[in-house]
Amino acid sequence: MNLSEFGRNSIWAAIIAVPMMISPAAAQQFIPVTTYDTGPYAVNGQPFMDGFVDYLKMLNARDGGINGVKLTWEECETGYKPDRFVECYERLKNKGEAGASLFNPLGTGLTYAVIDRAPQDKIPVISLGYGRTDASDGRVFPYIFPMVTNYWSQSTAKIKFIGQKLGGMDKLKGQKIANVHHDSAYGKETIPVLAKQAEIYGFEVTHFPVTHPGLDQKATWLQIRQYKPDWVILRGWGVMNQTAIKEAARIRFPRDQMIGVWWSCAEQDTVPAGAAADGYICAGFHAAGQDFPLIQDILKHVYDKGDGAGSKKAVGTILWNRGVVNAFLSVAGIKTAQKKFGNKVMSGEQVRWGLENLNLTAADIGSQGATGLVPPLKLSCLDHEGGGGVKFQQWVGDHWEMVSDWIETDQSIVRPMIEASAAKYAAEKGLTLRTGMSLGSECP
Amino acid sequence: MAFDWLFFLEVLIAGLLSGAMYSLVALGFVLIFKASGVFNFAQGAMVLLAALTFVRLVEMGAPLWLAGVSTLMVMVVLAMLVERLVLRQLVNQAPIILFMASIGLNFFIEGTAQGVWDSDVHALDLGVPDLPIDVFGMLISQFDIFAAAMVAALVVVLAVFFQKTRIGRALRAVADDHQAALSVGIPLQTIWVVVWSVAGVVALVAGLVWGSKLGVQFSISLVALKALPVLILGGFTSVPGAIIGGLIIGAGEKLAEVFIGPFVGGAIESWFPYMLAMVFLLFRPQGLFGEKIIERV
Amino acid sequence: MSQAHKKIGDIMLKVEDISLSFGGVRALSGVSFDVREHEILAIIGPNGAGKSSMLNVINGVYHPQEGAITYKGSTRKQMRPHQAAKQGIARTFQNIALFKGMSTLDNIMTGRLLKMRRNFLWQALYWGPAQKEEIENRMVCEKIIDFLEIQAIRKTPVGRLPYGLQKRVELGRALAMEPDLLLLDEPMAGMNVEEKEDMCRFVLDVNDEFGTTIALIEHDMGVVMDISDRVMVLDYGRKIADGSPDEVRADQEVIDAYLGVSH
Amino acid sequence: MFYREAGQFKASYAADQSIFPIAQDRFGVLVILAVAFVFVPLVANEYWLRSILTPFLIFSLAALGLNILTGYAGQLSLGTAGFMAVGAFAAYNLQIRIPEIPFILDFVLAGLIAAAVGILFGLPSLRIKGFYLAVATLAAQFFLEWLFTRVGWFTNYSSSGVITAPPMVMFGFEFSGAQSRYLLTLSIVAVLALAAKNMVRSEIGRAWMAVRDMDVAAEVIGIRLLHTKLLAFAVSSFYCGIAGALWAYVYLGTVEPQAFDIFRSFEILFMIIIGGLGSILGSFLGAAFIVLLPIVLNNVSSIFAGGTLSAHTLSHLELVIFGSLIIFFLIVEPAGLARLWQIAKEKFRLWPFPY
Repeated sequence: MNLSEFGRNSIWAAIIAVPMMISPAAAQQFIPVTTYDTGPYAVNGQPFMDGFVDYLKMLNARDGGINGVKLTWEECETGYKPDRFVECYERLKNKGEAGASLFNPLGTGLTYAVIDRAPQDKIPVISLGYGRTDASDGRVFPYIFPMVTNYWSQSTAKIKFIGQKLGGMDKLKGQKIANVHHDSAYGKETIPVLAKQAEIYGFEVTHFPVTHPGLDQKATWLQIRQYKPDWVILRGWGVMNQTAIKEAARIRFPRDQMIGVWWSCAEQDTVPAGAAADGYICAGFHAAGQDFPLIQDILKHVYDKGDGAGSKKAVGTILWNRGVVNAFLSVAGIKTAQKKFGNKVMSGEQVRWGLENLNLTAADIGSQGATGLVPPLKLSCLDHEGGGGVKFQQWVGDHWEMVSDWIETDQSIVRPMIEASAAKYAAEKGLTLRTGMSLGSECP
Repeated sequence: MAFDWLFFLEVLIAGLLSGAMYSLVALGFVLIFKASGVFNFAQGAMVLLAALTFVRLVEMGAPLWLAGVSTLMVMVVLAMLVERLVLRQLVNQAPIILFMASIGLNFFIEGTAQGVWDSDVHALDLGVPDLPIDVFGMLISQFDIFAAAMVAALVVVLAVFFQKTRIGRALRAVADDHQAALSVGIPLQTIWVVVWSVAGVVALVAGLVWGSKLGVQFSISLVALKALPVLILGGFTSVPGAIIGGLIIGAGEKLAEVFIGPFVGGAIESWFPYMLAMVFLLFRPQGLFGEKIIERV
Repeated sequence: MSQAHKKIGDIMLKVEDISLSFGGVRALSGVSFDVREHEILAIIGPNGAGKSSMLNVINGVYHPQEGAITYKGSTRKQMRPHQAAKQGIARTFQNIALFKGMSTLDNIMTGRLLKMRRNFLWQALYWGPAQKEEIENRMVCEKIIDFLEIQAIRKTPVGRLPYGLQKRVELGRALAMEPDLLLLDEPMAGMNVEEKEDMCRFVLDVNDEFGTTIALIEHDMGVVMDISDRVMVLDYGRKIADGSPDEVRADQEVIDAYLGVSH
Repeated sequence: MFYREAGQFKASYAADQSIFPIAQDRFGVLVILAVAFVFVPLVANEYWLRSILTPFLIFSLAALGLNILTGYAGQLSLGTAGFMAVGAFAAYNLQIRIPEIPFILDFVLAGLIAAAVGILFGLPSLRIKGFYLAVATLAAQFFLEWLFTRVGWFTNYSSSGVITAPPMVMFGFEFSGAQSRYLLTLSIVAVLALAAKNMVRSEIGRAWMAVRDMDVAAEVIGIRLLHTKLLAFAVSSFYCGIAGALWAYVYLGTVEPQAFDIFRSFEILFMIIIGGLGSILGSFLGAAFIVLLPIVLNNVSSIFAGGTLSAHTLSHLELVIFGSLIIFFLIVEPAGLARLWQIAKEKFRLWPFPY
């Protein structure tokens, strides 16, 4: 810190004394936790954040952090609003010894809001199963990581799953699919890939937008009743999901032909729908339940000591588990970085290197007691997604049952679309691509 | 293809039933606006508070009637607090100031309700299955019919209350003229407490109906938005206006979405009610049932 | 007391056969009269006779169903308020219609609105011609403020002023328009004797110094008989008399109307 | 004893009509401007510039726009965010379709387009009044949000409907740092605030207030009601449009139509009520209250209560405190924060000898 820097900080500390004064003690890896406890999506935000924090707590309690570096974090309320998230981002990005390790916005609109900022600040942003799909192209978006599987990949897995149920991809021809989606950046994200797949497989797709928050969807479902689709894809968020499931029951649309995406696939969506949710199928990129050594460790080291972030009831539910998976992958990125840069506190730039070179094998996952919970992943500078698969699960009265194995995504469809879309973005923004990379090579 | 009249009828019925549920929320606004001149932004939060209190008590093992009575007591206490801490302090202020105060109240209730209980989603089962019945090939939801019946019952109870009880008559007098109400011999403060309590009852009914439809969670406070075009169309001061307005808006938006929506990309339900209300207002600027404004100079 | 030194001119405003009704209720039926340049015309009549409605018709607030209005040589079926204002008709209201949120000075300045030519872009700059124009008009308003003796309340929000002063400010606003025809709706209602005397003086001075034609509604017969050149009487929306104060005073129908003889 | 106007005599109407007739006020405003333009960029860190001051200024601008329409001209509007969206999407489309236009001119054009849309939705104001007029602006709000979501052309067929602002370059200089963006926003807001102040103290401002206070009387003194109301809609939407463009370009960099939803409109309405209807200063104070207070509460609570209460409880407690403060300030001074400031000044004028 040079003199003028010191001057600046001390003046501001004197004037406002609020955000500048407290900084975590040394040798701690700082992980910002942005979340939403208020507003219409708090229902989903809370268990996710609890799972995330519980995993970090467990690592500190069980292992004393990662490779001797303690983990520290601070929560910041975004209310699922991009502008509040930006404020949180700016507030937390310089905290800790080496600044924020990475951000997990937990919202597609929120992720979009920091796409410009992250490369400037050199802080990676993980958007786990959400966010901007074409950010999987690491040449254009060096700091954004839509990890495990992005929306487009998910969509290819979903169509494959429908094909499986029909008994072959050729049977898709002539099928009618209704895509009921949240009318937002998140909801609209899959429209192009569905169009592409419809072209390839010869099915028909019609889109039914539902305006936020989606409290009353009668008109939409009456149209669906008239349209008589063979399948309904539900792409909702929050209260829209259970309303849709109930409306489906009202028009007697079979719930087992209704395939939800993984943000329409939590207990929060099925329990309030009651009996209407029986048989409802939806996607996931990780498993539900507590039967994993990793989660047992969290129960043992965190909840049994009365230190759980939320209620014990949530442990093992979909969204809580997703929080754990998110934290697991974040930490995996930091660990990978430590292998190259040494066992100390990593900066955002180093974490990015770690994420780009993340190679999570089945053996690695097994050694951490997460087999079946987290899919194997391998990222590269070119591919920020990692090639995770998708599993489908069905709601049977009071719990989920797996109804498929990991289904591979179809990158032959997705990847060219991603590159085209990323190139268009780069042109609009006047960006130059990172060059000299090919899949699997050492990152620059 | 010939126009499918049966389907049209099905959409119309569905719309009217939705409209009845919008009316339910609008009713709470109208009561409070009539009696205390407040455009109550916090009505949605009151719905949330009532439903959340009820469902949590039930989850704790209270029988339905006990949960209902306890929730009513909470709403009465809220009404007393509002009168004491807000209305009494802001007496004779401009409507927009009272509106703003109700916004403060909104945040206060939202925070308190979710802080005391939680912000998770809770299933609420009133024992009425949400399954369709088949009428000439049209599917009509049992639950919606039940909800519409609740609205009708509530309106009857309110009508009796306003016509037959002394306090009810005083309430009507207040709506016309504050001074005249005083001559009935009931202090204005009491009237405010009563009317906010009655609005609390309406909020509870709305909370139960919407809560069992959507699950009790923060989002049910957003049903207040659905009441907005209803209020504008029906007039802020008219109970019949809230009912008829709700039915028109409900039917109008569903018919528009189903029969016009597909030609322009869908999701026109969001703005169509306002356009509809605006067209009505261009012909009747005081709302359907509002009193005609005569400008005297 | 007629003012011998004053020269009453030609007909300035001619109202012919005006009928006005609100949803079946007849407010005016077949009223015709005229106003001559420089005169003071008083309109009297019992409550509900249609006096205010008549003024509202003249400056376009109400639109009559029948009849014609000829003002400064051009004949119309009805006036529009801003047209009337543009052609020099100003007025005050029975229930004071000041702009409550603004100061006395600003209220009077609004009367200068039609005299200001700069568009809002100049005003946004508040520089050059726009500023010059503001100051010129301010000077006119200051003269009116001096004339009405309300210097001390120049910057007071009018909502806080007592009734009598508000009436005076309202007159000031009308005067700021430099009208040719000034319509005053009960300018002295609710005033004490002293205030009434002041107001009479202002009305006469305006008429005298600027030659402004004035049509006024007043209930105080003493005042009416004192200051007006001519009196018109309305009853139940009909004109029942029109003439010099002395003639009207002697008119049997007028006496009946005021004494409430049944028709 | 320092804030006295005694002895300051105005020798001309020009001096009396100047924007700040009291010398101390003139001095105070100059100091504030100097601090805002020179001192703040020098000492503020990036967090303050980028995520506190810049959005605060943008919100102030939008509040200023709404205050012209609602506070001065008396026309209630719940469509502010819709008009902001028009500005944001217009600026974006102008820039990607006609890249030759310098971006600052894009902002002005975007404001003009928003003004045109404002005029369109202002038309019903001739017939519909008071709370009921909200219907026209609500229709605008929901319709515009829908339009930008549904019609791909507006987002250059972006699959998600999110637009991303191209870089802002002028004379070879790119506005990318926190300081340059803050200064850009500050300059625009300062110029437009001055223009707003000038308008409201001129003939047009008096015409607006006349329409607000009593439209019949306004008509009688020659104000054309529709023309005046529509001008208020236009000017207001112009301000909101520029605020929207700044929001998209300078603050977030990317924006989706849902960023301009009905709750944003409400938020801006809250600002002008709590700040003071019909007050330029109030627009700034209100924006500070509504935007900054939740952030301050969030900051404070995470420091002082972080260990004792769960994060979930804290978030709700913040809402409770925020709501209570709104009610508290309304009870203390219903006419808004600007009025509170005025009262404080009057007290200060007499200080230290109040009698």
